[in-house]
Amino acid sequence: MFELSAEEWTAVALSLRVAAVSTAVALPFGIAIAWVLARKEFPGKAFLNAVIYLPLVLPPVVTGYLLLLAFGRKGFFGETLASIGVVFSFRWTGAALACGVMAFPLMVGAIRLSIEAVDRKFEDAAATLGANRMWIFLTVTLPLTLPGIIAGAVLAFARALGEFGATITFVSNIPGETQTISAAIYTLTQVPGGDSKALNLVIVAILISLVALVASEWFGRRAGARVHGV
Amino acid sequence: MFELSAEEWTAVALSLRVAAVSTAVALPFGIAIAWVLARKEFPGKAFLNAVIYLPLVLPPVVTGYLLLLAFGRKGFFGETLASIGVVFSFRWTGAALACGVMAFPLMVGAIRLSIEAVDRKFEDAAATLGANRMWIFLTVTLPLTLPGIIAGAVLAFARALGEFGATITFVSNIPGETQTISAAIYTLTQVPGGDSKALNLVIVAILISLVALVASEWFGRRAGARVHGV
Amino acid sequence: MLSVAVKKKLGAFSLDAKFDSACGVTALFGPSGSGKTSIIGMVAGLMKPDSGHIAIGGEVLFDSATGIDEPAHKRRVGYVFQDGRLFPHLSVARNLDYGRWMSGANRDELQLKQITGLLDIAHLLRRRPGALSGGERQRVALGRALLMKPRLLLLDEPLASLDAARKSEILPYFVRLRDEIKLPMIYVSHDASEVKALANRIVMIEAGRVAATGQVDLI
Amino acid sequence: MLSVAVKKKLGAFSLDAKFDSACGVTALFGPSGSGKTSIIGMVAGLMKPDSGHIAIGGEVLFDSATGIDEPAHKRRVGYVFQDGRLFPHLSVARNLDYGRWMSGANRDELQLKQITGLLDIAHLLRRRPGALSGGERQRVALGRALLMKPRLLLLDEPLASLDAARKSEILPYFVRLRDEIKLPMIYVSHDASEVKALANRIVMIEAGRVAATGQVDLI
Amino acid sequence: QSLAAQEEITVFAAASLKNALDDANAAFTKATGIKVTASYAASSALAKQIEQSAPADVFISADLKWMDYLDERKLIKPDTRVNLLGNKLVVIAPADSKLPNITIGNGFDIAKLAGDGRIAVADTKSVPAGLYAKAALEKLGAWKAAEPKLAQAENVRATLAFVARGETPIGIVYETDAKIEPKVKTIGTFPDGSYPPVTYPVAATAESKKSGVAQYLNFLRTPVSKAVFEKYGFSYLIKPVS
Ligand SMILES: Nc1ncnc2c1ncn2[C@@H]1O[C@H](COP(=O)(O)OP(=O)(O)OP(=O)(O)O)[C@@H](O)[C@H]1O
Ligand SMILES: Nc1ncnc2c1ncn2[C@@H]1O[C@H](COP(=O)(O)OP(=O)(O)OP(=O)(O)O)[C@@H](O)[C@H]1O
Ligand SMILES: [Mg+2]
Ligand SMILES: [Mg+2]
Repeated sequence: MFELSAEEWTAVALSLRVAAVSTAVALPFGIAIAWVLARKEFPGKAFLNAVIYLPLVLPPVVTGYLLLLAFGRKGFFGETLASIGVVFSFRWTGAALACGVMAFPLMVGAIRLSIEAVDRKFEDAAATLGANRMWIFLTVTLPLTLPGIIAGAVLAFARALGEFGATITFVSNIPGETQTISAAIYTLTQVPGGDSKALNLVIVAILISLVALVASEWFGRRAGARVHGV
Repeated sequence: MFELSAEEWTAVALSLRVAAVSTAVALPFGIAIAWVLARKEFPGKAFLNAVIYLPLVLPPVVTGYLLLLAFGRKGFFGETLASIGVVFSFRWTGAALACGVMAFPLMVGAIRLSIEAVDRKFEDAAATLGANRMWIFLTVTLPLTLPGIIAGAVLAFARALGEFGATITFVSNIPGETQTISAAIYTLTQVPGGDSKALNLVIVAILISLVALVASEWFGRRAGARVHGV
Repeated sequence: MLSVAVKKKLGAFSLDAKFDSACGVTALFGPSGSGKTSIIGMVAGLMKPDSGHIAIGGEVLFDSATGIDEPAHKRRVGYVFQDGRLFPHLSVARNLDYGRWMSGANRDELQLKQITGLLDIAHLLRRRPGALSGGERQRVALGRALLMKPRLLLLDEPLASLDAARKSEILPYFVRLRDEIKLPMIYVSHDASEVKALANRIVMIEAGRVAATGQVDLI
Repeated sequence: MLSVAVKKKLGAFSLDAKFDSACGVTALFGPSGSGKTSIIGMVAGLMKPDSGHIAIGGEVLFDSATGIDEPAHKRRVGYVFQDGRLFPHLSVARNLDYGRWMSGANRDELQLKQITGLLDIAHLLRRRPGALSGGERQRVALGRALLMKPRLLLLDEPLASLDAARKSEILPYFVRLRDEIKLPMIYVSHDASEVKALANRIVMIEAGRVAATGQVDLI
Repeated sequence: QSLAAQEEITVFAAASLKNALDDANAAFTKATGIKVTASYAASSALAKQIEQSAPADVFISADLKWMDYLDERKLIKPDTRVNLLGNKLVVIAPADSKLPNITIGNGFDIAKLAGDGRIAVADTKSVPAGLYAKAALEKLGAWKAAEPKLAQAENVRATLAFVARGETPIGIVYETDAKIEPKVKTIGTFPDGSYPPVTYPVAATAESKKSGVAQYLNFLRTPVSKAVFEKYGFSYLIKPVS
């Protein structure tokens, strides 16, 4: 029979919040970077690209440690941000940051793909109709990129649910603050006989992702149809 | 100064092999699944989708454990496959399997996006010119999907380089057999004073991904141009 | 002998057209939005009628009653689309050769020379379609359809964006196809003079219905 | 007063055209592939000449010597593309309204009624462009350009795929625009009769060069 | 010997043993010519892999329970099992910390010591170091106050990192890790008996048939290995036999 402890429920709730927030916050940056990578040529583009892919290439633990170095209390960014009241260490915000960073390459990859698929001739048409670059982007490029944005968001959301290596290394595993589903599951798998309990949480994680996927399919289909003009 | 032990070089070589093989082997499946998801409606589509996303949603350790249960020597598939001479457990092939599974959702996501961007009217034109469904796919859909295939392959390759949670849980961390760069890095971070050595490996990983990215950029640009007819 | 009888609902638009004609060129003539492209699409097998019957020279391509529905790639009808539809990833040469490639027949250099000459596209062979001019694109599309050696040719405003000079070169070629090879065609055009020059039979389409059928003098 | 002098290399094709005309309708007349669309593209600001000078009514839009290059969105030229280019993600209504939206002006219901009536597209307003017929697409594109209240209208074969009846409704409207609002236009067409009916001045383009300029009697 | 020379044995060992065991293995290979391959990972993963008949000859766990887990399932040779190594729990602070050295005893108020900061500690549910720390704090009656202030990490190294980076004012780790990290200092040691002795048990796996294994296990009990392990700060729990 299926049952979750209070602590596990908090982990579930936290995971949802972390995944949602990290995806939402990362999205604008993801779109901006994807646009730059898709449309601009500049020295150091390969480097920027590599930096974005880093969290994918390195073991999560390392990413987490690097985040600790950069955004920890004593970290370079950490200190500056703390001075303006933005604190990550041992806060759920830190978990969101970690998830966002880990998911970023997936998001950018998908969105970039869609931007590159956009036919420039529509942007030209918009220009002749008096739209400046910013409006062209908002009224033409962005809507035509929607399928990629949705796909990128789903990938990021799912990744955020599964992320734990970087999170636990960066902001530990504090129940109610930074302990996500994945961290909870991991912990359970580390004790003999914890597997059955872990299974419950695994099921919850699957259900959440199922909902997210069904929703994205629905939006994705509509966005795709619009792109093809029907 | 920069130096790697013989064992670390083996890890690097192994990682390259594992990443390359897992990506190459996963690609055809990825394309097939992406096509089905992009073009077909059928009961249980949401379910298939969820299964594919699972490795993204679950902590790698869990995926690795499930692989161990399924493809281990005593695992259901493991035994059947072993009987036809395909052995995964504690072989580099197992590492490749783990990486492939972990990277699969990224690959499918990217390719599906490109397939959905293909304008069906070209496929119609091909049909009137005598191409059956298979030829349409090979001569029209596939080439027009190339940008997504390239992007998907890069994401998968990078992910394979960084994968370790599932791998180490599934096929352990045996030098020369299953110890990839990431596993080696992880191990080094687990002991006092290992960090500097770990850094060397991190640099190697970054260099490898840099090469992969530059190559993909090049191919990607050409593929993208073709899609737009120039 | 070509016979078409199709019913189809497209959103608010409903198509219900029935006509047949002895071989030769059948012109579909009618205002914009009357259903010409839709009809052609059904003959090509790209659009499935809700019900109806389509046959060329005795062979049934579609019949809702008996459930026959020959797939598009088996119909061997050459289709010149109103919007070109050249394969963007293939060179002009490969576009032209595509039908031949799919049929597995071997190259007919002679015909290729002749057609590329007629359409004046020989100098474009190595180009990709992307940067072709409107008329160039249309001429390549025309060449692609002619080179597949179709048994029926569907022409949807094939000369719309060509200059008079070129029209006057290409039209006679259509006439030759009609008379010498006896290649049946369905020809959509808004240009009365073209239609007069080419059509044996004229089918007037209006709002999805056949308003009238008859000889050239109909217009 | 419109003056154009542009040089541009496009692959193997080289364009070098110079002409100017008092206000009214300037027709670009010439064979397919001669460079008409390219010229228009440069006037619209979508293609940058390698060198040259473009000005309307005294205002310089482009001048390589002084480095002036007014961006396309500031030129307020209405462009009817040879290939429609309706925004696929927007309804026909939003397509028509796009120029007005960008200019921030407020709706001119009257003009909208008039234009949609003239082009007979009122019944399409709620549709998306995807499934429009060729001619419908072209008419909506035309409406979109007219509704942006341009100071110069670039028409690239705007009536190519329209039936005679519609042409005969729309042409007079162009004449009115020319004579009443004094809206200058550059008009590309292969149809001599259209050009005769509309153009004050004719510019013959051949292989990227201006072969001749003159009055209507030129053709 | 010559036969053994071809032989190669595989050791599955807890990740925290890596550098000590690498040295010991090197010494063993030098002495006997038998090559040793070591796979380092979390004890839990290794145990589950052995359960799935991984090609391991020797298992060295970071705690007793995963060894027991295999024992119960008859996956190790009970007669070969020994509790080889031990370790001490210490309280650490950043090297530049103002905190005074302390003597830990009953009523030890670690929560107060942490001030408004947190207490870095390995996961108290799953990681051995964390389990021991929890036991100790409970014994000393400090657990209730400490629990809400804990920052639990995936492993001891991550715990150490929290303190070294000044994320937390104090942390609880093994002496072995505290010794080598220059960015932290030990400010107190938990008294023996305040927690069950930290033990790294060793055993040959049930499926292992290699003759070299016996040699290897014996070697681990020699003064040579004792020296190696003590060099890295482990306490050696058995009397070496030469
Ligand atoms: N999917 C659809 N939904 C709604 N209406 C549609 C759909 N497809 C086509 N139509 C309508 O059907 C009518 C016929 O379209 P069709 O393309 O056959 O016209 P046509 O005769 O080729 O016109 P033209 O000469 O302009 O090309 C048009 O009014 C079009 O808007
Ligand atoms: N990027 C390019 N590379 C090479 N050639 C090009 C490029 N762009 C245009 N051209 C060539 O320039 C010529 C002029 O093109 P343009 O579209 O201006 O012709 P046009 O006068 O509009 O012809 P049409 O009446 O067929 O539309 C064409 O031959 C075209 O192939
Ligand atoms: Mg049509
Ligand atoms: Mg043109």
